Amino acid sequence: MSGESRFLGLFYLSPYIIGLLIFTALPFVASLYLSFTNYNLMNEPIFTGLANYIKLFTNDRTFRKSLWVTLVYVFTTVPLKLAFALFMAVILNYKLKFINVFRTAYYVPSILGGSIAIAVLWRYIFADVGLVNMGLNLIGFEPVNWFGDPTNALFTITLLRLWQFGSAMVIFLAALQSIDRTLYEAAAIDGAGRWTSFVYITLPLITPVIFFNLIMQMVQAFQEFNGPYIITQGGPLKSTYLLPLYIYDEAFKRFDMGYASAIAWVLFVIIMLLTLVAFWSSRHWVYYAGDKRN
Amino acid sequence: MRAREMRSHRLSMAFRYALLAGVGLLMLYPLIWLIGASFKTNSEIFANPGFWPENPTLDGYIKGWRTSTPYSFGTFFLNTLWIVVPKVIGTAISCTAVAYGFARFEFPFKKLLFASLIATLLLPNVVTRIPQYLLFRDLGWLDSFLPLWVPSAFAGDAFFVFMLVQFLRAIPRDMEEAARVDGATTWQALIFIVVPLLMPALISVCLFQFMWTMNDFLGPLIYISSVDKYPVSLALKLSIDTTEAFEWNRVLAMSVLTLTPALAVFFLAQKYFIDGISSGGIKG
Amino acid sequence: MARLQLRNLEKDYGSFRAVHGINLDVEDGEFMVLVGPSGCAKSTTLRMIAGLERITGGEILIGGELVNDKTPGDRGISMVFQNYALYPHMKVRKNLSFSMRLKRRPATEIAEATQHVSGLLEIDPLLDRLPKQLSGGQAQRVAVGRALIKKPQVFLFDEPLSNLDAKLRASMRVRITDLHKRLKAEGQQATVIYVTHDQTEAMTMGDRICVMKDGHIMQVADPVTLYNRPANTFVAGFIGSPEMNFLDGELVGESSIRTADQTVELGEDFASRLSGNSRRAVTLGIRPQHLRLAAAETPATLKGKLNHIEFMGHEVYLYVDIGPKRLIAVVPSAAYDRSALRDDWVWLSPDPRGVHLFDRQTGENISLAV
Amino acid sequence: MARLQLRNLEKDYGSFRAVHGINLDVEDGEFMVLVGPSGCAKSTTLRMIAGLERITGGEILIGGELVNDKTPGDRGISMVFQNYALYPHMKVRKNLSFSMRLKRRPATEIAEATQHVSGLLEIDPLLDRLPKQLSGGQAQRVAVGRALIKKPQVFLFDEPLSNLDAKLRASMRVRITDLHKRLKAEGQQATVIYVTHDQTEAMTMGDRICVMKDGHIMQVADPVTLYNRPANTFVAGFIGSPEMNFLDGELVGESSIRTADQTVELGEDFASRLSGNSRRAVTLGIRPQHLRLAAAETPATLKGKLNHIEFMGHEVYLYVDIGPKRLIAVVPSAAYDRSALRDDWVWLSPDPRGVHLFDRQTGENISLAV
Amino acid sequence: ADLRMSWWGSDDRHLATQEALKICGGKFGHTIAPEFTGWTGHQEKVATQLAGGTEADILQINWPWLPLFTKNGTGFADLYQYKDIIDLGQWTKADLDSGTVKGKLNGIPVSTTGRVFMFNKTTYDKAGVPIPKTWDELIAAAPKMKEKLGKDYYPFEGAALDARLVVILRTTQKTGKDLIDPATNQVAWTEEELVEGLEFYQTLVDKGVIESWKQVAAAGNTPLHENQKWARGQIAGTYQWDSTYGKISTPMEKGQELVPVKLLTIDGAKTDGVYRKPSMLFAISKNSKDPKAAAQIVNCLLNDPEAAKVMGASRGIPSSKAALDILTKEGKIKPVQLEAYKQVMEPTSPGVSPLNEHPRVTEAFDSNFEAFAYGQQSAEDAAAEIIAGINEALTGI
Ligand SMILES: Nc1ncnc2c1ncn2[C@@H]1O[C@H](COP(=O)(O)OP(=O)(O)OP(=O)(O)O)[C@@H](O)[C@H]1O
Ligand SMILES: Nc1ncnc2c1ncn2[C@@H]1O[C@H](COP(=O)(O)OP(=O)(O)OP(=O)(O)O)[C@@H](O)[C@H]1O
Ligand SMILES: [Mg+2]
Ligand SMILES: [Mg+2]
Repeated sequence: MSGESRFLGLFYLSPYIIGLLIFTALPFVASLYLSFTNYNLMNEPIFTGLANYIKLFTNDRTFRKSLWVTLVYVFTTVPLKLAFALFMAVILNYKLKFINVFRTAYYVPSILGGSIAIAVLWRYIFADVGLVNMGLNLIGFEPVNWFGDPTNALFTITLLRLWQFGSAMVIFLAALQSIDRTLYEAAAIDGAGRWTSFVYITLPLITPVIFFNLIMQMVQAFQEFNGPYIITQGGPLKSTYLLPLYIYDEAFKRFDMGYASAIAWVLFVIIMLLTLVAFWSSRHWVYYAGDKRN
Repeated sequence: MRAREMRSHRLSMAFRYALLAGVGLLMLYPLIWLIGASFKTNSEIFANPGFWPENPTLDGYIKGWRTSTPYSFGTFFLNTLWIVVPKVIGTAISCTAVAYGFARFEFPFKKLLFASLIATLLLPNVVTRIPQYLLFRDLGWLDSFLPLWVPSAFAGDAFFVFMLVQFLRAIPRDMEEAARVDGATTWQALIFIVVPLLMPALISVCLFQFMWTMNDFLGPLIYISSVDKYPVSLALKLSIDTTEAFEWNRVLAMSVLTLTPALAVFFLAQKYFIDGISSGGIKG
Repeated sequence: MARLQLRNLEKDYGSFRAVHGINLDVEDGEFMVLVGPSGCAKSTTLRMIAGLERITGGEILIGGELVNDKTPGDRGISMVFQNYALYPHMKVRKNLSFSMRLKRRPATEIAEATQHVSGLLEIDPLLDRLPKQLSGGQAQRVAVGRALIKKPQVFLFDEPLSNLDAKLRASMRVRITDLHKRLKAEGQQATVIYVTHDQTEAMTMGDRICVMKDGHIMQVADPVTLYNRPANTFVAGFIGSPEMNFLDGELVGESSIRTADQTVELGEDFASRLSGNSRRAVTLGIRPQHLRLAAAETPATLKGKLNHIEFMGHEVYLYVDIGPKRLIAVVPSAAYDRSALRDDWVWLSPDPRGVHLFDRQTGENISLAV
Repeated sequence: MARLQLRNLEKDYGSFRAVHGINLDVEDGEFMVLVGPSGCAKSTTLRMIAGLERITGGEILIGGELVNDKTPGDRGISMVFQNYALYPHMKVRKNLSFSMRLKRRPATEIAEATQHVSGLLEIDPLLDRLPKQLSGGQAQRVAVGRALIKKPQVFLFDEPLSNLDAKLRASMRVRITDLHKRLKAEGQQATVIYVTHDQTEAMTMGDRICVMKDGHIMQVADPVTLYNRPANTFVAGFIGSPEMNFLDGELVGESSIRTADQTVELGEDFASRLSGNSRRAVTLGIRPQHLRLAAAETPATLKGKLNHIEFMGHEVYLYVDIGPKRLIAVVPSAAYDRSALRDDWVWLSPDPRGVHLFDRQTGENISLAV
Repeated sequence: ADLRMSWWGSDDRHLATQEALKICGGKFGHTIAPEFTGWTGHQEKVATQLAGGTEADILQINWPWLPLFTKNGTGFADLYQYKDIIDLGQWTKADLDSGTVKGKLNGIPVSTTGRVFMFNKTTYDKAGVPIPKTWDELIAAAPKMKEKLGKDYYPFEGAALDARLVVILRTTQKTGKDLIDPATNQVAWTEEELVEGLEFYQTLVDKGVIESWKQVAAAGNTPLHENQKWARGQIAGTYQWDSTYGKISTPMEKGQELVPVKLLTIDGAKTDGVYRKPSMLFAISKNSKDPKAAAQIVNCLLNDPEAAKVMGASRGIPSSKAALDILTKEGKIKPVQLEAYKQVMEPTSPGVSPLNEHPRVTEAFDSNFEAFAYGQQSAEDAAAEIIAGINEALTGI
């Protein structure tokens, strides 16, 4: 549109820019600096150059294990959760009686998010003699060692996060609401069934939001802390010792803030790279109706 | 409607409801357990895994409400309110404006600024916590609610900004253009056209911010030290010690109370997802 | 077989009844045009036929089969929407081929069909654009293309040409009728329901025309009948451009009508058409093309004041005030010699064959006998 | 003062140049109609004038003032969008009054203006509906109302009437011109730029008409001139309905033209119009209305085979094949006595006053002298 | 003066402390703003505040925090400087030493805690097994109990921390040395000694005395007080802090009786090996504006009869003689609590270094121990890595 100053956009961004300068930038840069120091919180940080990073890459088995576990976790949880949240959003998008009751019910796990009851409950459900195994038993399956077996424990955390699909679902739901109904009509006439119009109309039109959820779920998965913290504490055998847990332990259990910062910055770079890849790829699959016409 | 259609329609409806209810129960299980347990006596809570209390008691609620502080739980609710309300309002306003700026305008350094926005999402905040604390100490904001909501009022929650940007970019510009021709400034177009069209997303933003702030434990823990300023998230964990016995049923009872506003708000926000204003509402 | 039958079709929007139990039979291969004022429920009717709008009451049969319960995709129809409803995220090419891709036709067949249709509609250069990069008319052509490519049993068109320029509209008109005829010739009977506001389209394209008003059908007939023998004032006024002139009047004697303080004599031929009708309170209807400038006053003329002259290329529109009423007369440019000018008194002579009498209460045409 | 001037206006969409440096002056209070084939950049031009589309090159002046950098709201314009762009979340009433509410007019004034406009457009019963509850035509009327209520200096209309039925369109046409005149009479000069595909609208409404093609202006003139003295084949073909007939031919002698193996003699009057032009390769253009059925062959007739007859109420369209070319002739129903039928040989006599000659290369009209 | 005091705890402690603060404040004309939370997050909070120099004047700190927060003894005010104000005579030298870092008294022990054995008398009675006095009796109890009551009955439990402390106890008893030699700041045990300790743990598992580490994990590492098997008496013994008696006995089903008993023994033990430590300390911030006032309050809270009465046993049985006296006199301590306390205070011990609980040390121990318990490492390898790991950690500290 013409007539606007080139800087009008910056005016709308001003809260962000001010906030960035005052509240965000400094701690951000400070943590980067700290990653080059030895800092135990009680004393002034001591600059140690690349020492932290060298140790990290050459002499830290825990880091390697933790990074691997984190990657496995991210690459299983993100797709599963996205698919599940989208599936539920589509189902809950029907105009049914009491749909709002159902939606609320499905959001409950997310509301319970930080509640102390979660750890207790999750144990009830996935313990060796818990509900899930009782159920499996009923339909004739062997019970699964959900927490005790290092190969399963991580997936149990994944299940917890799947169960808390509410936020992603709500975002999908909001996106589904903004799709023009006539497009479904056109598709119906073109012979599309429910599934095909979902694939060809719904999915492409909510790609901006799928993309958003993808990025956010990825970021959140990379920063997953609460799940393993309250349920497995990283065990058994560090099989759920995700990097954020490691960072936290280094920072607030072992008080090596410098080293924690270094791990965090390595993690930052990894997420950044993946995010860049995602943004780059989005040009090919995300459709923005509201962007400039050319 | 024909009888056959009626019947198959009813069948598919019944199936849908059954499915929804079945899965819904799975989702609700913890809440039901929680509510049940909050009426149990302490010794029963872990001995009896069922929902139904053997000797239902209101003890948890009565004693839990009193708390081990000079204040009742009501005070903590009010404190939470004083954090949540400004934070949600501030977030909604600032994030909408910033998202609008990103989605609808071209300006110098746009890419860089957007990258900075995303970048702030990516760094685990464990390692920025101390520097941030020192910052607020120097601002003299410790032991006040300011550190808890002021950054949000400056669009500090990149998550929401990014989310609104994505939604905005999916909304066609026609209506805004019409408004501009009608004499609206960009600001007015934002308020009168964009905001209503963005409502479902905006409601989600408010909802999330509300829930997350209600649940936020670490922020208040670090920044609030006076007991009379504690929000519920802190108050809930006030009596949980590793070695000392504590009254589970009080904790659970208060947890139930804490969840109620979130549930109510979510339930009420429903209609914005149902009657969401569709961006292409005109048919021929 | 693609005969289309509507039986007591009804549609309510909440408490507002949009369609009042209409009945309509469209023969296999027939080209039916739906016309009527804005809001008269043309689109609603079309949408019900397509299966996009739930039917409040009545039945729809396609090829003799009840389709009330069928999905739009199963009805063997295709539709062009009034607002195009192009898939905004697909390039034009994909928009066109969507229905074929759904049916998993071979790629070559799809490419061929796309090529064919885009050539037909002159949109080949646009195949790789997104809908938002199209002009209004281009978008509409893509929408038409999307319907054509399906080769359905029944075509539904909702004002498909309204955004096209006259030239393109004319050629599209011919192409659509051609296509229709070609399909017919190939034995692939395609029934068409075509909503339009354009008189020319209605008159030239339709085998029959269905005139609607407020959710009721006013008359269904072939174009010539509709034009020459409108069933009521509504149809008479709606069909023909400029609109038919209406004058309230009274039948005096066999063939004389008194209106606006003048009496005009229409002759015996006219009287015979009335066949025994002796009602007095009538509405007189004369098409503008049936009024001529007379050189002088006769019993068969109406006197009026020339208010306004519009030059229309080959024709001239004369606006003449007869008492409080304004009539329009359309005369060939050649016949208008510019002798009469604004504010002059002129005499108009109606062609008796083009004069209609309507019951003033019911609006029914009472001059249709013979 | 609301004179509108476009100076070398250009617009690129990426590498595609949509507008090629056009120049146009619209006088204060003038009613300018923009016509041209679909995709010729009418909407783009309008959007640039409105300030919705950034200008790639050139200048726009409104009231003598450069507005390149002004916001749409500051240009004193109002616009009716081709796709309506109604605010989907506001009832019709709010849609109409939005601009006034922005200006904080008193409530009574707003109510009055809304009442007035909705009465004018016959949308009073719809005031409390949401846009999605409107029919296509109703939505379009609301869009028009939204523009009218602003009483701006410059009106921009992008095909405002294309979805209306003939009757409503006719009355809207009159209303818009009336409004324009009334404003003019009240000293409130309103300049109008009006995009349309409808010939009738273009011819009856415009003080002048601007014909565009592929982002170029082909001719700007008043309707009569445009019709009678088209500057080139494009304008000649675009204006007038049905389209002018074109035949490739050669000038033989003073006033004879050889085409399709026949020679037709056009008389001295015609020869004088050519004034010294002696180029041989020409395109002959004759409007369908300027062709008559002749009773017998003369030097001034063309022989052809009657292929197709269309009855159009008051007129009859005859499609006649002359060699490989098909011509259309429009004759009054009265003049067509049904003696000639399909596949008969007929003779057409062109009216020399209605015959144009165009340079076959450039398309320029070479018969405009005098 | 206006002071702040921070602590963690449960409801009882909160109420008692607030009240005591009012009393002490009143006595000296100070106002003390209480800042208390539950255990969760308290360490982060204190750490953050320490980093920012904004900690409360009086802090309740955890004993293992000493090497973290005050490595050189300069992290908190040196309380010896206020010995005029605080009556240090109420503590034993050993108590004061445990709060001293590099010659500076960084915190005064509030109470002492230690690990004791507690058995579910009801279950043992039902199984017809006497409550064990030696490790051998404990091991012998397993088959009998299983035979009598069922396969899922265990006379004892231990995984993670509990298992580590069992291994440490057993090895200490055998060697007479604590895990860490305070003189050299290195692991005091030889590899063979540790191997034996690890293998002893494995014996307990193999003999069905305790559930295996994996089994415990499979149940979700449920803490005892939330563990149904515990509540029902299927797990009939544990080795816990004496102070948790109330917490773990509460959820037990009606009629079950939990008794604290003497440390289990072995033949040829060099020491009882009790794991005893100050449960928490009171410290004064080095940034306090009025450390004297803070000292007055600390003294009052710990030694003043009136305050002590109010505080009761909300922080365990007080280390201050004066306080202990008044509580005993007033009968404010429950007999079982006293009994457990006796089990902590009476036995001998080589003295426990706070480094035992240094997070890097526990990390080195636990991760290898776990690998061993999961059968992924031999006892020898595990022992070698534990020792190497701890030594490395200790040199870094
Ligand atoms: N969703 C709706 N809710 C209420 N009324 C509606 C709804 N949709 C359409 N209508 C009304 O039903 C009537 C018929 O609408 P319809 O769209 O069929 O008209 P139409 O004949 O296609 O008109 P047009 O020529 O203007 O497109 C109109 O009065 C319209 O306002
Ligand atoms: N965003 C865009 N990107 C690329 N090309 C565009 C874009 N918008 C419009 N065009 C092209 O610019 C040309 C002019 O478009 P415009 O919409 O101005 O045409 P128009 O004259 O209004 O046509 P119509 O009568 O069909 O509405 C068309 O060829 C169109 O395809
Ligand atoms: Mg319609
Ligand atoms: Mg256009």
